[in-house]
Amino acid sequence: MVKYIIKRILLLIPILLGVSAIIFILKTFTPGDPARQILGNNATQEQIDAKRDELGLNDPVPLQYVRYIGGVVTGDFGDSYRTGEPVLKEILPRLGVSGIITLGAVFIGAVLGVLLGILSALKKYTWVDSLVLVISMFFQSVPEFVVGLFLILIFAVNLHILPANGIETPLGFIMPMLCVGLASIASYTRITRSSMLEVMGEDYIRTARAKGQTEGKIVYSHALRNAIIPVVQSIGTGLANSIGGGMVIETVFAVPGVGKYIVDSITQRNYPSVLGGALIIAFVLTIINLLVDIAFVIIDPRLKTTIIAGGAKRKKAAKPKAA
Amino acid sequence: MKLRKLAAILLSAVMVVSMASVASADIIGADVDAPNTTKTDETLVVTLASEPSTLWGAAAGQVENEAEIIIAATQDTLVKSDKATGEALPNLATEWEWLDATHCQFKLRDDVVMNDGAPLTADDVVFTANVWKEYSANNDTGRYIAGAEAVDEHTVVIEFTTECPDLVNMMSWSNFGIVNESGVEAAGGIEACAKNPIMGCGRYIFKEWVSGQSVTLERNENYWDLDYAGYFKTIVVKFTNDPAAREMAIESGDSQVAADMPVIQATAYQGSPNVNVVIYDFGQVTHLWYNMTEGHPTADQKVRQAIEKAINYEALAMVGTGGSATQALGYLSPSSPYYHELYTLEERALDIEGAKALLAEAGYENGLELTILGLQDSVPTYTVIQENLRAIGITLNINTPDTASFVGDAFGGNYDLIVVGEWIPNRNPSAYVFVSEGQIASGFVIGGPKVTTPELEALRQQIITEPDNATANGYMEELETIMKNDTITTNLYPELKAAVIAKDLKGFGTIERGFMDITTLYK
Amino acid sequence: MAKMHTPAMEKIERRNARRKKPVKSTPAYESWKRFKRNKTAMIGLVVVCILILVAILAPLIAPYDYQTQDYTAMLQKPSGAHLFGTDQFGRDIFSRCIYGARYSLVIALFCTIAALFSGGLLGIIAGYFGGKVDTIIMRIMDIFQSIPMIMFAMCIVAVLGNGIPQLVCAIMFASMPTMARNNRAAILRVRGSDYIEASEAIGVGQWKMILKHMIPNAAGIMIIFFVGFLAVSILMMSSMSYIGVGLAAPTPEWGLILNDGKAYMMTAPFMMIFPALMIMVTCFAFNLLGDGLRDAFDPKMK
Amino acid sequence: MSGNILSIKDLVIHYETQEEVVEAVNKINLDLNKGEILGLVGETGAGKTTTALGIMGLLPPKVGHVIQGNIFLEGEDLLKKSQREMRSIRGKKISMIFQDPMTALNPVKTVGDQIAEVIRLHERCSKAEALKKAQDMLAMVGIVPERYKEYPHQFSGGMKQRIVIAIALACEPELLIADEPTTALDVTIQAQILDMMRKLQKDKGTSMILITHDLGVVAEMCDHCAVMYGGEIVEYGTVEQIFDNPKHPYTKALYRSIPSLDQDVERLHVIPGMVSDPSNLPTYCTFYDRCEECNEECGKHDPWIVDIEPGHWAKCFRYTPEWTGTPVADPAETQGEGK
Repeated sequence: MVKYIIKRILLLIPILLGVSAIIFILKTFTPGDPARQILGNNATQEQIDAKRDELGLNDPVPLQYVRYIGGVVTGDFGDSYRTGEPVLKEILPRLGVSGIITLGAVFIGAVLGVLLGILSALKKYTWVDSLVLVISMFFQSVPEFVVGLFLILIFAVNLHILPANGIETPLGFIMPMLCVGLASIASYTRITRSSMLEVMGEDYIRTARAKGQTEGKIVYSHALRNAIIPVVQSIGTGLANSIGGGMVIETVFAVPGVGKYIVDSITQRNYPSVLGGALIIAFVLTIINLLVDIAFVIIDPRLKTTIIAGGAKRKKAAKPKAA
Repeated sequence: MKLRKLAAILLSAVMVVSMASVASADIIGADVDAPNTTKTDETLVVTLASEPSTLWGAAAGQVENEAEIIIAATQDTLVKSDKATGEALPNLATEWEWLDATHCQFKLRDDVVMNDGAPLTADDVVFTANVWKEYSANNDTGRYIAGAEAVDEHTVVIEFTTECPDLVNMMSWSNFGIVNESGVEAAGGIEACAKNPIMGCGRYIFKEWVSGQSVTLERNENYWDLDYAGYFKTIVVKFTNDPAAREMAIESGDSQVAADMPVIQATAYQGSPNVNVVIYDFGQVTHLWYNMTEGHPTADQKVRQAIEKAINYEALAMVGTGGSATQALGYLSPSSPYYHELYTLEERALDIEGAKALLAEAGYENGLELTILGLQDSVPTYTVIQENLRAIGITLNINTPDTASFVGDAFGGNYDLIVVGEWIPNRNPSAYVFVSEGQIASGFVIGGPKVTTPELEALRQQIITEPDNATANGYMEELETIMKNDTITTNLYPELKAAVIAKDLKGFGTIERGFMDITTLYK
Repeated sequence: MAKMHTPAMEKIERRNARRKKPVKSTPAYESWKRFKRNKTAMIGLVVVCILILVAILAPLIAPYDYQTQDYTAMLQKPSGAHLFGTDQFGRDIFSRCIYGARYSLVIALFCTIAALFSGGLLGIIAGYFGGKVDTIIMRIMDIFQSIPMIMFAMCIVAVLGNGIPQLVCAIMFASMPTMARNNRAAILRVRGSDYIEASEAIGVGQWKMILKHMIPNAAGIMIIFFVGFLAVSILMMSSMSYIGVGLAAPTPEWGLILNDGKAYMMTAPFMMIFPALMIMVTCFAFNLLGDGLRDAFDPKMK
Repeated sequence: MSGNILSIKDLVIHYETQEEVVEAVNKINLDLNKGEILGLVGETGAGKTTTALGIMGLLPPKVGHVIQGNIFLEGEDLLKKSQREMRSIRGKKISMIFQDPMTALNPVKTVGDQIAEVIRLHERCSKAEALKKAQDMLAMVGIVPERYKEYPHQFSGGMKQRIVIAIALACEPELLIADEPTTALDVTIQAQILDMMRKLQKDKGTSMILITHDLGVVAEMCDHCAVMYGGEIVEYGTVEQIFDNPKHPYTKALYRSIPSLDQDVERLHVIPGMVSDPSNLPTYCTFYDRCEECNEECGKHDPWIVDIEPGHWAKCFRYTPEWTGTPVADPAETQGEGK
């Protein structure tokens, strides 16, 4: 198992190199001079040139890239042009905020999605099925910020039960989670529905029925455990997409998340923060994908024996079988 | 049919909720209520548009709106400025006099105590002046400061780089807040003050800045001006980019003030019963500038005149100010002491045929393509101009990049048209910056014609250095008339600022450049 | 002719009597029959056809031109003259939404085609060749996935300015990882089947294999992603206008109209509700259509 | 009724879908004595599995309908029972083994859990006891008990079938229905499984219905044998009667198509024509089109059951007294020139 994890972690290195390389390339094409952004609009040309030298912006791009990667390896992501704080110190709390919202949203989306998926699979081609489809599709068909603004309108402005924006009180997390979660219900429902339909047709379900097992237990203990595997995969991608992509929601609800931090940094041409943010997201993504694969292995024993046990298990199984 | 019926019900429910809150509310201008007298333990929450990178602009050579609003509450300036006449009023300095063309002597109050307990002395002013000179050399804060020296405990002479009687008024700007050396050391030195500006002797003391979330200020109990009473014990400044979200925070009671709202959007919120909308003029007019460097069609005066004839000024003012003001007939705002009415309504009447004829004369019979540069919030006004020019055959491309590219393009003159306002509260050295030879040469002028004439430059110098206001006023009228005759710029409409405040809040005041004063609000 | 007559049999006999042409059963017809039975999918199909018609006939349907501003009729509520009311420039929102159909659908189509060819193609190649090629392509996709979509959009808009090609390009880069992953899964599902091994056995060339055998069979699943992505790209466009990297001002694209309306949400909600409604109906229709196609085409769904 | 555990009276089962109605089982009558093994033989599509599913009450919902008839298990009619009662019978009184062992077990649950599940369903006992009993069942079917913690994919096809049998026999049911248990296995494993099933059957005295299309298996295992064709039982009798003295033309044709080792024949004998379409069955004798010994009578109406000898009957006019009979050609020579 450890060997497998190490292999996956090593895979992280090419990804991080790739991400930083691409951003460096994009950086050279984007107009707007970071030095001017730091010094403000009325800095003189000499000051700007001095600043560019100080930041090493005039060096050839490959040299800057190598110096940056050298820093990253030692954990020094450089300082943000805008505030001078170390980039890590600014990103980590924001990563926490984005993480909480993403986890909450995926939880809402997955739980509701799976339940609705099972319901519509069991009641295939009935009005329940199409009603579930319509409801789950509704939130996926409306732009995120429209849902966000209407949620604020309803819960904060008219009902005064949730704060309109900001996360001083933990209540502030509820609406962003709801917004992102509701949008993802449709995909989880659809995936659960089709994989449930597939699993319910399998032979071992018929064997379970032949045992006299109740329909409810068959659905939850037999069918769901098999049907959940593709759902876990899409949960992984769901987590991955919303960690970095929460820009719109974080703007509407004024939440200091990673997505907004990176986009603000792009507007301010604050490249160390942009690079730091993207690398952190890449790192988190790889960890999420790894966790999803591990979850696979725990849920699906067929993988466990091939991946984790590797040598050990195979030796034992080869023992001569009883007649 | 079930599906469609379901969608229809859901949406009508939502519409009913938002329509219910439509009712009219009148416009309240700024600085109209009586000053506050009671002190309470309440907290005021103000939401601004974006988070500044530093809170002490003077030491970072930056001039960020949000930072100025906050620092104005925590630091006090030598003089205050009378909003109506633009005259300097005593504040930390009781009186002042010009010793010669560039030296001005200030007499300080002796009863002022800084936040760290030390009394205010002339040395503090000298220390602060040196900070301005050294750290803000390239913006208006430090550019005109040559030095300062203490004559005695409470008298200081400040030396300026240029001769300009109105420079004293400039001392009222929030960037000129006075601090003391011991206070700065206590805060951790000049660099650390950007994040922790506890020094100064303002009406409120800086408490804490949680990055990405809020800045907290607390009332300065031993503030020297006894007839000022801060109603709120604590002020929390939060940052929310989306104006709609800022406004809703007030309706839901999470915050009391949504500052710098786009005017168009603020007028829309007038309909809501549980908020008040404050829309006010701060003495700035929005101008349409033509890039007159050669290679741009707008270098030809006929093209500029054609554009001037095609614009529907009333409609533009309606859209630009959300219907709160009409078109501007002069370079400055009517509220300014140096206001001159240059245009008559007939001159500004819509003349499509005339415009087309001028274009034909200029050799653009079959149309012309121009680009107009601006930020995201100027899109509505640009759409009106675009439509007006379409009527005479000019296709106007609207280019609204993000801030960094905008600044690059604006400095580099990468545009044919640009709409920029100029704030001239008094005859300070950076008046009429767009036609100032020095500024254009420095290349750091956002917009403007990018060329000027020696005649305009000479007039500018006379305006700045002329001690007598009346004569200077004549020179200003002369300069503005030249700009009108050569169609160097077209005045559009008075730029307004707007804020949305809670229903029960009064005392909405402003500091320089129309930024709000968060210390004068009360219930 | 049956051993015993039951009511169910009579029902079927009556139906067969009414059926005029003989019952043919090609796989496509089979899927169409299953698709027809799915009511929601039919609704989706009908709405999509209406939208396409509206987009084509926009100049005829729209009462006003989408650009002309009428300063006497600013911010008017929905009325007889202006079905959806007017925006802050006095332009008729109903006409803008009608013209908007043209922009939104066309751009969505271009984005999807671009995404299909970029991400989709990579996915197919990764799926078919497997092994090292697969891991390399998938790792590149991971890299693209961790760079937020908005960053692509901003860089491209910053370099090339606001315009349709830039928007399509941005959405293409942003959607490449998901598109690749979906298509790879579709190919892998087809890859394992016997007829592929059979055709490999008789020595069919690799490219011919992909074009002739794999894509037609995986076409069913790819159509589902194609239609699904149409909805996603429309939503992406409106998010990008929200951030300010969407299209330039006068274009009547729904996302842009929606954003202009956001400012007037409290007092003139109709400015925001109708474009949001148009986006919702379109995405709804595409999603329902996609879902109906999935049930119809997915072999396992018999 | 005394000795027999199961008796089916005039059972008719149809599969009703949008497009067609399939008459899977048409009026079959069967009796099974306690402790005996009944072989159910017939080509695919003869209705064998449908009958079994009918007994178990596992017909696909909304599609499979029992039109008429009743199934008496120890005197009680299963068709009248509620879902809850049927659940208590399934796995306890009757249990079933399916054809393909590769997919019959849940891949994500351990083998021990899947056996213990049926025990805990029908007998009040704790999880530990159930697992203990599951290990005994594994030993009984010849698998090392310690492997109860492993997963189905770690067993071979034959081993999996043993586990399925363990599950079926865990609660010592009275009746075991085996639907082609060994078809998916290769011959050597098939013999092992059949021996084990017979040994278990003898020890426990469970009566069994063995569904197969392999006459060799029937000869080896069964006491009685029923030949099914087109949803009907065309011949029933003891294995000796059916093998020594087959009467119904279809049964005779079946024997002829068994390749015999001592005769070298260029072409194997094949029953001409195709199995009739179950959604369009004739009103007359279903085998009429392929029968070589029929006359016009057979083409007019459906034959009834004729007793040939005690305990042995066939559904064919040939053995009715009125049979005017066409010349009885020796089936061996008339090679394929049928009606």
